[in-house]
Amino acid sequence: MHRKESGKTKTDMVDSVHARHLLHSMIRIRRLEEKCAELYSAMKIRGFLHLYDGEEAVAVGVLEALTGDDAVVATYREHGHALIRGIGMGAILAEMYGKQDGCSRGRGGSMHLFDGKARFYGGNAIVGGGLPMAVGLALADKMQQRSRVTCCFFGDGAVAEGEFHESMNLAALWHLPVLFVCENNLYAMGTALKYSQAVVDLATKAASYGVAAAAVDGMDVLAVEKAAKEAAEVVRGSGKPFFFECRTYRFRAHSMYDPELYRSKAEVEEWKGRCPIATFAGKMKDQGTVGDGDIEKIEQDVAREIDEAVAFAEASPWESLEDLTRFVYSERRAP
Amino acid sequence: MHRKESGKTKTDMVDSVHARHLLHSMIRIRRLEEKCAELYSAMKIRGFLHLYDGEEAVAVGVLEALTGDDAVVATYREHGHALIRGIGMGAILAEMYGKQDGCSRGRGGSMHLFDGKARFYGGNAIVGGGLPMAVGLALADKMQQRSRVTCCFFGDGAVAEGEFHESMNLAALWHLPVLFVCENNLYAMGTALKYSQAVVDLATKAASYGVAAAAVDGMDVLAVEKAAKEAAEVVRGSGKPFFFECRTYRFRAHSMYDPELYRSKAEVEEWKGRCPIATFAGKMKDQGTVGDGDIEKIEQDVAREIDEAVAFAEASPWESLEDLTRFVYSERRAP
Amino acid sequence: MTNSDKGLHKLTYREAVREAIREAMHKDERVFLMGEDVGRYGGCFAVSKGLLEEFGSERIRDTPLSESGFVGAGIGAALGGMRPIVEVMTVNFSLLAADQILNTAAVYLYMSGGQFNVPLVIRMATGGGRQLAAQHSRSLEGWYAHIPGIKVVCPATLEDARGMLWTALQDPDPVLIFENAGLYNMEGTVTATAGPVDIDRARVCRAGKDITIISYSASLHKSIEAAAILAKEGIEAEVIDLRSLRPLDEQTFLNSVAASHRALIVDEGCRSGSIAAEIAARIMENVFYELDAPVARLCSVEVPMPYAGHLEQAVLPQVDQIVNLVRKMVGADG
Amino acid sequence: MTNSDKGLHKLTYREAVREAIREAMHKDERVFLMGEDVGRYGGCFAVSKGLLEEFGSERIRDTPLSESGFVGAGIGAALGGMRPIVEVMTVNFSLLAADQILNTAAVYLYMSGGQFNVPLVIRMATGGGRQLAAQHSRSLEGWYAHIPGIKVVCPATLEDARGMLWTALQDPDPVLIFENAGLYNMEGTVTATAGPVDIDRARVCRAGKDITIISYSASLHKSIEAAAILAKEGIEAEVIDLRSLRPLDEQTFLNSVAASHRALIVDEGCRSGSIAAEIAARIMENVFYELDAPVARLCSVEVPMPYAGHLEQAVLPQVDQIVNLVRKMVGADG
Ligand SMILES: Cc1ncc(C[n+]2csc(CCOP(=O)(O)OP(=O)(O)O)c2C)c(N)n1
Ligand SMILES: Cc1ncc(C[n+]2csc(CCOP(=O)(O)OP(=O)(O)O)c2C)c(N)n1
Ligand SMILES: [Mg+2]
Ligand SMILES: [Mg+2]
Repeated sequence: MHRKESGKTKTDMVDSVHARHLLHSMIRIRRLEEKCAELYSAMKIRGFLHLYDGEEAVAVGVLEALTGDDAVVATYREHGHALIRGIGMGAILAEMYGKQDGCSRGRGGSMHLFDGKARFYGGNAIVGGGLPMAVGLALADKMQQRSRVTCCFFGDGAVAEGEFHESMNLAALWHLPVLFVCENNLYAMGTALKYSQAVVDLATKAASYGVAAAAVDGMDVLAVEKAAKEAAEVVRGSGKPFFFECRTYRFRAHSMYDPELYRSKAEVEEWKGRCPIATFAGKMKDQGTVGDGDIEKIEQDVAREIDEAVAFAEASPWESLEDLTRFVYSERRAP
Repeated sequence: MHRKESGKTKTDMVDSVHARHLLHSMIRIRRLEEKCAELYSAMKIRGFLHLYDGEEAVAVGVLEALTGDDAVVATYREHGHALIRGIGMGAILAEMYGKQDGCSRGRGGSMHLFDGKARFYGGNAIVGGGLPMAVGLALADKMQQRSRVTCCFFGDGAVAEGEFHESMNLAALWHLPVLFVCENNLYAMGTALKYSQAVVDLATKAASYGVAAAAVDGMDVLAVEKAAKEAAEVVRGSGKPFFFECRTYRFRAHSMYDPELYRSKAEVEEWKGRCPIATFAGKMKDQGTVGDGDIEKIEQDVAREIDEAVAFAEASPWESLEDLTRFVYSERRAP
Repeated sequence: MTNSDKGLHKLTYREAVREAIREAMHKDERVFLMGEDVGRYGGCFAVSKGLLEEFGSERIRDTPLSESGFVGAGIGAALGGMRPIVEVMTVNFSLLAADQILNTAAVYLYMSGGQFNVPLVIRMATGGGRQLAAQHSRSLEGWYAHIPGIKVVCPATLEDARGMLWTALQDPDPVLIFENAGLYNMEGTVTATAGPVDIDRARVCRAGKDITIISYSASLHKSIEAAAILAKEGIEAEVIDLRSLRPLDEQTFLNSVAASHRALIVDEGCRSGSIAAEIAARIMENVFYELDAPVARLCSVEVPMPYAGHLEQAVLPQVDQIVNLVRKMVGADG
Repeated sequence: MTNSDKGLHKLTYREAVREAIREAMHKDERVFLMGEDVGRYGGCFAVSKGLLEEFGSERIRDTPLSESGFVGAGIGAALGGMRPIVEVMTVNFSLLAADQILNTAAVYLYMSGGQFNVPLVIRMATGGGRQLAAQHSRSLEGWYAHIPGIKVVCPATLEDARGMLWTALQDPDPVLIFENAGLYNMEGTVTATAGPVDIDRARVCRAGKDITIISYSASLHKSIEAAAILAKEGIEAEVIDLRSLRPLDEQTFLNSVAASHRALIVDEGCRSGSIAAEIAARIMENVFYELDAPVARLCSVEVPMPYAGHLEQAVLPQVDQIVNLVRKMVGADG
């Protein structure tokens, strides 16, 4: 099935099964986000909603580099990460509905998806707030002699927070296996990177902590995957942190309230031209690795998955008011 | 008077008046600190007391680079800075006594010396806490088109705080005239630099903010003065920040409570051999720039100054209890 | 842009805050606004929309995500002779700057023996009710009011949204202004001459002899609504808007309670250790013998704020709860 | 090092905390201590002196000055299966970690719908009285007690200093332990078997029928001293040690006040919005009709802490003030 063309670089040599898998993953995210936007308009989803369109190659590529034992810490723009990490779409949508079958039992919403079994530590909506946690998860692994990676996603905006600095230093100083993944989409809300960083080449930040670093085109899923696997190997092999910058772009507004005054339509269109899904699909089709039929099937599967997820969310019951104060504290004593 | 010897480097070419001035300044600090230690044992001074012995060349050298218009932000180890900046020794000691004539009216103590006229903004005892303030003072200068420098002292320990990172970035991003002076005495309380920083060459931190930097032997007052003047010129000329690391050592314990378990006597002795006062005095004597008589006179002057300061502090009244709540808020409304 | 030369002036709370900022910027060139996304984005809640175009990026200053850094820079700028308005997007994020607020801004004047006052205004959005969950829904204005050295004000009305800013800027000491985000869309009118207001005094919004309802910010409006319902039943509630939580103008509510003999405090903060507790304690300390019933508190249920709408509404004080509580209290021995 | 096989055991509060840490480290290898200068320096207040030698630098972990970073790392380590004891040198510096404590530790279990509990213990020194001035003398335990999702305990006695740590470590949720630095040198005895204590219940330290004095931490000892003086005058004060400020065991003090009909709360926190206000409010809400006099509070004067000794002592509650207040209250209509 998989045709190897001469002259292709190594990253391009991907077999059809894997290509379809990557495409499927990215399309699942994209369609889910589209559905979320729709459900937001329908007022089924409320609160803040931060969509990931355009950045799919980052979550998909990076998460390919992890095993089930590894931990993931993400931000409020985490639907994609949660989904690819294995949280069911139904549980994700039910969460955004605020329903009992939501992956956070309706208490978290879009910004706070969690899953213990997937070692998915949220869904953190304080910018930079997840970084120290990732350091601690890695510290626990180190102290318990477990060889696991903690992968921490954060935005370009988070780099300005003091917690970025403290976390990088701690992870480097203590030799902790953290894969720091900076999703550099060039904006923190409406603040372009150049207005938030004196030095905009973020990967260079790692040097002052003695941390290995790499930057990658975050619109190219194969490039992300390859570099992430290398980075994860460094972390796994050395037990030390790695700073991994993915250069990407969000196609949509920051959240549903954002009138996007801070960037031009032309800029957005230009980046949309680099859509990670379309680009990858196009390339794979050119190579003959996937066909139109494959893509059609993926779309159908995803459409069905989404329909089922919506139905699941719709059908899920509301948490009883009697349980309002449940989980403020744990129900049992002995840890 | 001032003999220029051939073969001397430029920093060694200092005239006698200036040499005596520097020596006088450093000796004033040293003798004041010794008196403080004595008064602490006599329980005239209470609370925390952080002495500066061994680091005199830093405050003296750096403050030579400032004008009266510039601002100074310092830490809790700031007696020397306050003194050299022009706060009277009497007002400083009275402050440590907790008396009304203290430079902070007895409300601050050793860690919180202040003086409006000297533009001496404390006396800040939250490690790293003064850095954002320095950024703001410089911002005010910039916005009001004043060409002044804000000089901010902080320790090696402060570099690990998030506020260091945020402040460096803000100053660099906004082009603010801050002279960041890192007093690297190799320890933060009992934590050696290597246990607090993944990369111990602190001056390299500046690169990730695009900030100019220099490191200097902080035990050599002439070297500090020269480099500080150059640094201050860069700040003044460019309106941009500068990171200036002074490598020094504190001869005494961190505070009066510290049993110094974390470093060897031998290490301390070795550094004491590099005493900035003895070294400089020796060199100046060798060169014939100052004589034994000069030094004797300085010591006498300083001894008298200290006696007068102690007498002043002793004689100063206690703040009345009726004024306990004064200065929680300002007494007037219109700013 | 404004119609300030005409008599009454219709606008939203958001616009009232914006006009206050504009006016202050025009009146005093030392004033500037700094915070995350105040400029190019147009303000997280659109409060500062248009101001960048009017005043430029030096005075409408977008900051990086560095709460401690830019709040501290605000302190420094205030010390350096400017009159900064620092916007912390929401009170939740102010926790990253808690050290600067408490350990520097609040203590600088005192520690320096009266030498260095900090004329800094910090504005923050506060409050729950918009399904933003635990990390975005705190009401911490009462909590901050515990700290000596700062002032804490809570504009509930358009007049106050319009007027408190200038008063705060005239204050030589740090003032925290809490704007409940749920109020930004509230519409109303202010007089064209709306100007500085006294922020030291509470205000009796509605007179009544049967009970005193003490509130502020968003819950003030629920209290007023409840009072209207109660009035139809013949229960006359006096409603007080605290306006400032620090200093707390106790005289106004003590006088009222001394006359009505009953008090209910409505507060969106979590109950334990709330400003409502402080008010209850002061009432007891000062007019205990005037009380016909124990002072009651209606506060938020003590949970991290849940996302689901029905759960969130169950956390926050509601009009019907106020009505029921008052009915019970007044009925008790009235 | 210890004589724990003998019956009674003489030691200081500092040693009691140290023994608690040692024991926990021996009993459970997931336990480790992390904080500034806990290791090589020997602990800022010498609490952890000797532990580095005994347990090594992995488990007695010196941290850089990065409060937010290492408190957050404590949260992560707890989530990762460890049982960290994070030492924040003093409560003043905890403000740098306020975001991690409030916005992560306190809400994680709830936000995750019960999935992720955070078994983290944070120890901090608190309190004034040692002439350390405004940035080093805060008493914020009552302030933290406002926050749902965390527990706040204040060991006042050697038993509690010895016992509360293990109980806190057994708790699946974040527990903040506040050690008043003025108590570290306090000497006393504990039984060799001193072990975990119940941290959910207040304790009646001294029985008395005329008034209830409610206190905790350092001011408990002042209250007990005052009660002894009052006893000589025939006034029998019941003294209650709250021990835990969140959850607050109200039943113990409500029962006492219902019997004594008078209450005084002694608290080193600043008065406005203090835990003392909360207690006063609860007393009113629950046993109003049992009260013979308004509940009184003796708190710290609301100033940033001054350095000068005489000023500082004037800020803090004092024994003679307690005595005088009680005399007045009991005399009032007793
Ligand atoms: C500490 C903090 N400050 C401010 C905010 C409000 N806020 C939410 S997202 C955001 C921008 C973050 O940008 P970035 O880190 O680049 O992530 P992106 O949204 O681009 O994925 C801001 C300012 C917040 N949530 N937390
Ligand atoms: C935020 C904060 N954390 C902890 C402390 C306690 N503390 C006071 S000084 C100090 C060490 C600071 O070291 P460094 O910055 O190198 O300055 P040095 O004392 O060596 O001059 C520490 C940990 C503090 N004052 N502030
Ligand atoms: Mg971004
Ligand atoms: Mg140092």
